[in-house]
Amino acid sequence: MDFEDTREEAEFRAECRAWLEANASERAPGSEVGMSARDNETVERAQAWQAKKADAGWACITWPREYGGRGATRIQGSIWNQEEARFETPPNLFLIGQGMLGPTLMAHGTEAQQTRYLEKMLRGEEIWCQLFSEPGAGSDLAALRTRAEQDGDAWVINGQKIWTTGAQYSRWGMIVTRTSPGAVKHKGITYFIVDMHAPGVEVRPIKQINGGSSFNEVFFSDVRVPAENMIGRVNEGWRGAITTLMNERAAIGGGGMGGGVDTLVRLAQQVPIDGRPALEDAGVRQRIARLYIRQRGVQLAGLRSLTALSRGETPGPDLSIGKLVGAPLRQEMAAFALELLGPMGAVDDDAVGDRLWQQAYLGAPGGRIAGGTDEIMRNIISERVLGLPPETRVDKHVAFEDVPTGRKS
Amino acid sequence: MDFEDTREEAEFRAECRAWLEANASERAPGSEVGMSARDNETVERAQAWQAKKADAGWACITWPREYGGRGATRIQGSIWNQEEARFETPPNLFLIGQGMLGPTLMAHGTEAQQTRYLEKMLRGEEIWCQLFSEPGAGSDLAALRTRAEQDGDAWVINGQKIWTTGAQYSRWGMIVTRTSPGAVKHKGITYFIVDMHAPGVEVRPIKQINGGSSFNEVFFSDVRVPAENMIGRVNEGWRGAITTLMNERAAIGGGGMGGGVDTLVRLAQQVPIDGRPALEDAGVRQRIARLYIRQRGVQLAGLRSLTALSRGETPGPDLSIGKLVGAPLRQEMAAFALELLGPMGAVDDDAVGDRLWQQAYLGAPGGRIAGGTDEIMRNIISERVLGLPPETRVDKHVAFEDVPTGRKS
Amino acid sequence: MNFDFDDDQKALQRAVREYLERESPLSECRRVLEGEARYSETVWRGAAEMGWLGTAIPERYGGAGLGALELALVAEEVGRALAPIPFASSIYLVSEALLQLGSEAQKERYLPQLAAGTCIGAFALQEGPGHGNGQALATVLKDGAITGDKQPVLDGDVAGLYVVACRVGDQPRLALVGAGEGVKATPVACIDGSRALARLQLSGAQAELLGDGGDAAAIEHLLDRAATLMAFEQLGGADQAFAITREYVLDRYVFGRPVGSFQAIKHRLADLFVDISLARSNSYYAAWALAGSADELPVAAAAARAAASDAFDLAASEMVHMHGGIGFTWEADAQLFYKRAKLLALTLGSPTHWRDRLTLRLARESAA
Amino acid sequence: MNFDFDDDQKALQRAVREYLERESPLSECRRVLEGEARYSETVWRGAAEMGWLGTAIPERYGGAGLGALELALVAEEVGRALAPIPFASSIYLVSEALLQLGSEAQKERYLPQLAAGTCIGAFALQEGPGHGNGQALATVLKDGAITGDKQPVLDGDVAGLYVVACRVGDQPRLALVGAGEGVKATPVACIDGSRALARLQLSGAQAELLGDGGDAAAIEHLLDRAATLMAFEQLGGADQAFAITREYVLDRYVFGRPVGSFQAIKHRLADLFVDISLARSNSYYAAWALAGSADELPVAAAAARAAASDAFDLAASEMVHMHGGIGFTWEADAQLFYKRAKLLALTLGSPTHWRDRLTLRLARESAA
Repeated sequence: MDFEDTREEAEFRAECRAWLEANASERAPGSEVGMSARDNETVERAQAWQAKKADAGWACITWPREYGGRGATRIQGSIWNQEEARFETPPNLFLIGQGMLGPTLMAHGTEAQQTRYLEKMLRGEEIWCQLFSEPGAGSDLAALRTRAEQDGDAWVINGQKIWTTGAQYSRWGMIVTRTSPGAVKHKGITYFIVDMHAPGVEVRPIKQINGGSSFNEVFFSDVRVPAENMIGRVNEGWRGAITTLMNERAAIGGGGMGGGVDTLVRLAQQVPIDGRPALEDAGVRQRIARLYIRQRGVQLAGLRSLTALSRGETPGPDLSIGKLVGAPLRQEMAAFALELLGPMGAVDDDAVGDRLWQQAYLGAPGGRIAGGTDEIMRNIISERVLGLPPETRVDKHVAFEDVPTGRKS
Repeated sequence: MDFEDTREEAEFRAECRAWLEANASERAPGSEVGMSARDNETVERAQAWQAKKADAGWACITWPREYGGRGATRIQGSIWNQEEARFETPPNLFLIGQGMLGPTLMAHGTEAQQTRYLEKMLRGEEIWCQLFSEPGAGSDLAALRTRAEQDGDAWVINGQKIWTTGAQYSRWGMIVTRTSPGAVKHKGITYFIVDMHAPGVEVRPIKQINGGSSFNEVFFSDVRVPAENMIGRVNEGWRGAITTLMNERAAIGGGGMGGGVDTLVRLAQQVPIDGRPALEDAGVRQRIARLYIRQRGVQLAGLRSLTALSRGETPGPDLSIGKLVGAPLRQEMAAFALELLGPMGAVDDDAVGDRLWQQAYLGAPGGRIAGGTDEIMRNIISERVLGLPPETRVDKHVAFEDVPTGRKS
Repeated sequence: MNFDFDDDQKALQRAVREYLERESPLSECRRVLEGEARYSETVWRGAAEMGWLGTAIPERYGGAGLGALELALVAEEVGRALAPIPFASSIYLVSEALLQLGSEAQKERYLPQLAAGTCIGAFALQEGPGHGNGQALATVLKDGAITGDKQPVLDGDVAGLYVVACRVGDQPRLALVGAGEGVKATPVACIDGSRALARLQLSGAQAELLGDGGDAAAIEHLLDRAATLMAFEQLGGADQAFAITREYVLDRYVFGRPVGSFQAIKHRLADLFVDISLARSNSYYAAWALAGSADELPVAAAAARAAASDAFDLAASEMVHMHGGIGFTWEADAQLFYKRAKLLALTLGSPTHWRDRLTLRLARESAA
Repeated sequence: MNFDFDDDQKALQRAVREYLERESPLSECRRVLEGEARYSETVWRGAAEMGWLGTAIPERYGGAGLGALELALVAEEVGRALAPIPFASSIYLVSEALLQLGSEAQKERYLPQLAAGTCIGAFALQEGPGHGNGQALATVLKDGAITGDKQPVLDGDVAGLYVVACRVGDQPRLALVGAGEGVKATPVACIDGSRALARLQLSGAQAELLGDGGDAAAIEHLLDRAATLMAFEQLGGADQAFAITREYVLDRYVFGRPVGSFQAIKHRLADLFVDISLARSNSYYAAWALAGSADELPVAAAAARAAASDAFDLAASEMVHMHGGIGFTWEADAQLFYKRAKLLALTLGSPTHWRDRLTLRLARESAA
């Protein structure tokens, strides 16, 4: 057991850092890498940085060499990410494509698709989005209702997707659609690549609790997709979708809004309770310790997965654990910070403070939903990891169109 | 809204107290009324006290006058209980009979049964036990397998009951049996009065975690019960059983092992943390406050039910709430007390201390199971109070003998 | 023993509820949240006209002359509706402060305006981050002039009358300050944009003591009173968040079943229902103590306020979560509860603060 | 970066596990619980013979000369088996104390006996209720004689060698005391009857300082080391309680379905599994720190110990509960875990105590 770099790892880290030092400047403490862009200028900066990395061989380093990567190990990938995070870089708008959709294309795409799309994806020339969730199909993705109907050599898509990150600046999307409503739920789904600039695609931002808009609704009205854009076969799209979701869980994690426990410790040293620093209150210390144990446990669990991955073992349940622990943890940390601030915790004003914890508190509920709700994560852990029986399913052996949907579905 | 006695209530209270003062001595602080007896002498003392109360008209005061009670209101019943608890009295061994089985006989028994049994039950001359749970039928009571088969004018019982309080000194028991295994689960059950002194009845005490034995297993081998002892009709015993269970929830509650939050406050004033009284630790104060809010909330919810009952309203969900909150609360309070004691919390020795919290900790898990598990209480609240859909039932429409039972049922 | 409100009290509550359902639907709360007003003047005016701003103000000062129990029920309805009005500030805090501590002249001058809603009161206690400590207040009253920087002050920029916690010498006191020279109230953005939050800067403003100014114990008693009423406001909010969530999980289907048929959801809703019930029992008791049993109030108010803060906070956060994706959108109403719950929990001291006081008071009783 | 034990370490762990499965089934724990012995001499002797009492004791003192990582894995297996032996006392505490602080002569004299299991060590820190404070110890060492009343002392009545926390003047020190005149160890009944608890009364008994006696910091360091190893023992217990419970809820049917098919049970087991995993990650890190990165140990040990205490406590209490009625009987094995979990959590300081230290240490690092 050793938490330090091996000699090879240290050398690789030095190599990464040397290139970064030559091409970027160090990040100011406390600032974070964004995941979305509000304007075209930011998109362009992000694309320029991605192209620069690609030219030097530092883009998608864990991708196989045949697709333009350097076939780096997971641990090397992680070292690169750690190092890059130490430098000031534009938002990473490519994660969904490079982390989830690219690997899906490698596994299920045709050679023509791989040739056409992967290099531009790697270089950041084309940004991708994932068109999965619908208003009535979130946790229960297979309940999706967006229709694709064949019309000559093309397919025509009608319906609505939601929670689509980056749709407004994406060139391409990967969309799951229903092509056979008379089949059982999981059997009538087909997976396509869709041109986000095609006629009939309309993107509308969704405003969230915290006032921001990281997500979109995307409406499809008679959008034509050529048959060559199908990923895998008709009505067999669920397999490809699962590949994407597996890669999603690997891509999520880390990051997140708000500070860490170290920031809370500093806050508790500054803010008074009854005239003394809050940290002198034993109850405050209990709460900080509980938060630390979970934060640190998740970080360490991530390192354990990495060790397993680096040996070619299947990753353990650590990714689901990280999501299940991390999302409520961020909400709890933010709530605790607001409480430490006292009535001033209610002030969410640029003119008064950095709004760090206020924005974290308002943004936190999204983290407990997006990418799999807390409940879905517990189902996954209890069923796939612990081997407990699955939920009784009433929707498994009936035609999709006969599944009960209630009033609001 | 008034938490004080009305004039009538105050007068009634004075009347209770006058009789008690003339007939018993005040209870030492901290001691509690027992609910079970270890020896015959205790049983006899308990019976003598019950007879004395009956002679003076203070036994089962909320029972209707026709059965020997005084037709007192629920609030008067509660006032009597509060007052009696202030005096030193033998353990109450009659609660199951008088609180649960008596009311069942009043509702479902024949006149002959009522005449034969109720007066002796009220006077404590005959003690009763409830024979419901079985090794494979606890939360799922209707899964019971103890058989009753007709043989001429009698029924013959074979099987095993468990968790039977007071079986060793009970004269009579009320037992639910399966009389039609080919019927669906709830439809083949018959309810009987059984003579605990009959040949073939064998009582074995169950030793619990804390070393005590408040419960028994009871084995029935060809025990003959005359047909006149049937309560209600053949295969329709589930209705009567439900009446008993409804009364169980009303009879349980209050009491319990270990001290209250006031005892914890005193402990925290005495026991040191880093050389200062534990109560000066803000974390300790947080935990005491959380416990207090729940303890007090349950007490007050009990008073709210009483108000509703006293107006003839159906009692609210407060009884289920009391059980769901109270049982884990006692476990948590005991665990917290042990922690305050520090390593000395692990000492469970008469020679060293009163073992109050140690015994409470070891006894607490039983409270979260007996009379309905935490989970059953949450089901009841979510389904019957909140109107959420019931669990999907796989055992509802098949013959009892075809219900899956797994390896260990 | 009678643990319930009487019929007149319930009729009053019904009337308030019906008024607010009609005049203060959630869209009214949203209107303020969207920045179209600092509070709902229509609802405020209506409340004044119906006479429930002055519920607990004696008739001789223009009020309805009812008691604390009636006011608690009105507070519950204000909470249920998430009414975007300065009710807590003007009524539980400033009117109550005048009633408890004000001189006869002060009562005669201000209470009728407060009951009529023509003057809004705000309570200025806090001075920046952390939890207050009366002894160390930086705001000073001397020779009729008050100077200090109070923030945040709920409803501070819509108020015309302030009760300000300050020091005279080294003693904590309460002062009355009206709008005027040396009084500057600046709006600050609030985590719950449907309520007005402000910074109040006092620079030599004209001020007088509230009555004899009170002392630390009197201020604590005032906060206990306000905490009890605030607990009812929170209880109303919790109840409503729960009711909407229950409806939603019954209507919304997932995997071919109502969301509310999943045991994980059922059990959490059961636990939430229990928490709200326990908060309700504790709050009723505190209301009874507020109405007449002063000895019981310190413990009861702390228990009620801590329990109700947690219950509303949990109800609102479960509401957002159980609404799924839609729950964290601006468009859904869940956000209104999530934000209000947090604002109310942070105002007048966090649940942690009140739990601390609760145990200290239990220990004091146990020693007595 | 390599976050795992190596193959030799895993082989050692497997050997220990196989031995304990064979020689220390739960019936052995129950035998001690039923009062037939104070500890299992067979298991103890076997452990000594296999050499793992001396896992971390250098070869020159009769040990195996392995390190802290290996010892941690042995501890995990002792915990998994609920082995009724004085392993923690004799090894994590007394042997470690000798290794860290003992003089060469003391090491040479005692370590071989401890490694061979012919002498059992016990650590006497506590003096009655509450949480210890080194400064205020009442046990005094003066002129080679020690006097004091230590309780509870785990394994105190089966030990032949004590490391005793005491004062010399007003400084906290550690002393070595052997059985002999003025040393009286009385068994006291323990909440976990499968382990020996005692009161140790010292009245002018012969004693010597352990090395130079250490100081408060040295004692704290020793407790950090023992806490890390204890965390592994708890982790083993938690794992086993979880595994048995999982089997049970799969096998036991209710309402025609396995208990483990109900979502309420599934989700709680998922949460428990997560808690155990987080405790495991924190404990592995602490073991690594114990094996060589002393700077990391204070924070890592506190986090590991608090997390592992809570995980075992919760696993054991869920085990009892999820076994239903049978779970709270004497006959069922769940009680063995419920009792052991509580004993271990209370020994060496509660999780609350360790959480407190954890934050204080984080703050110290943050200031540094």
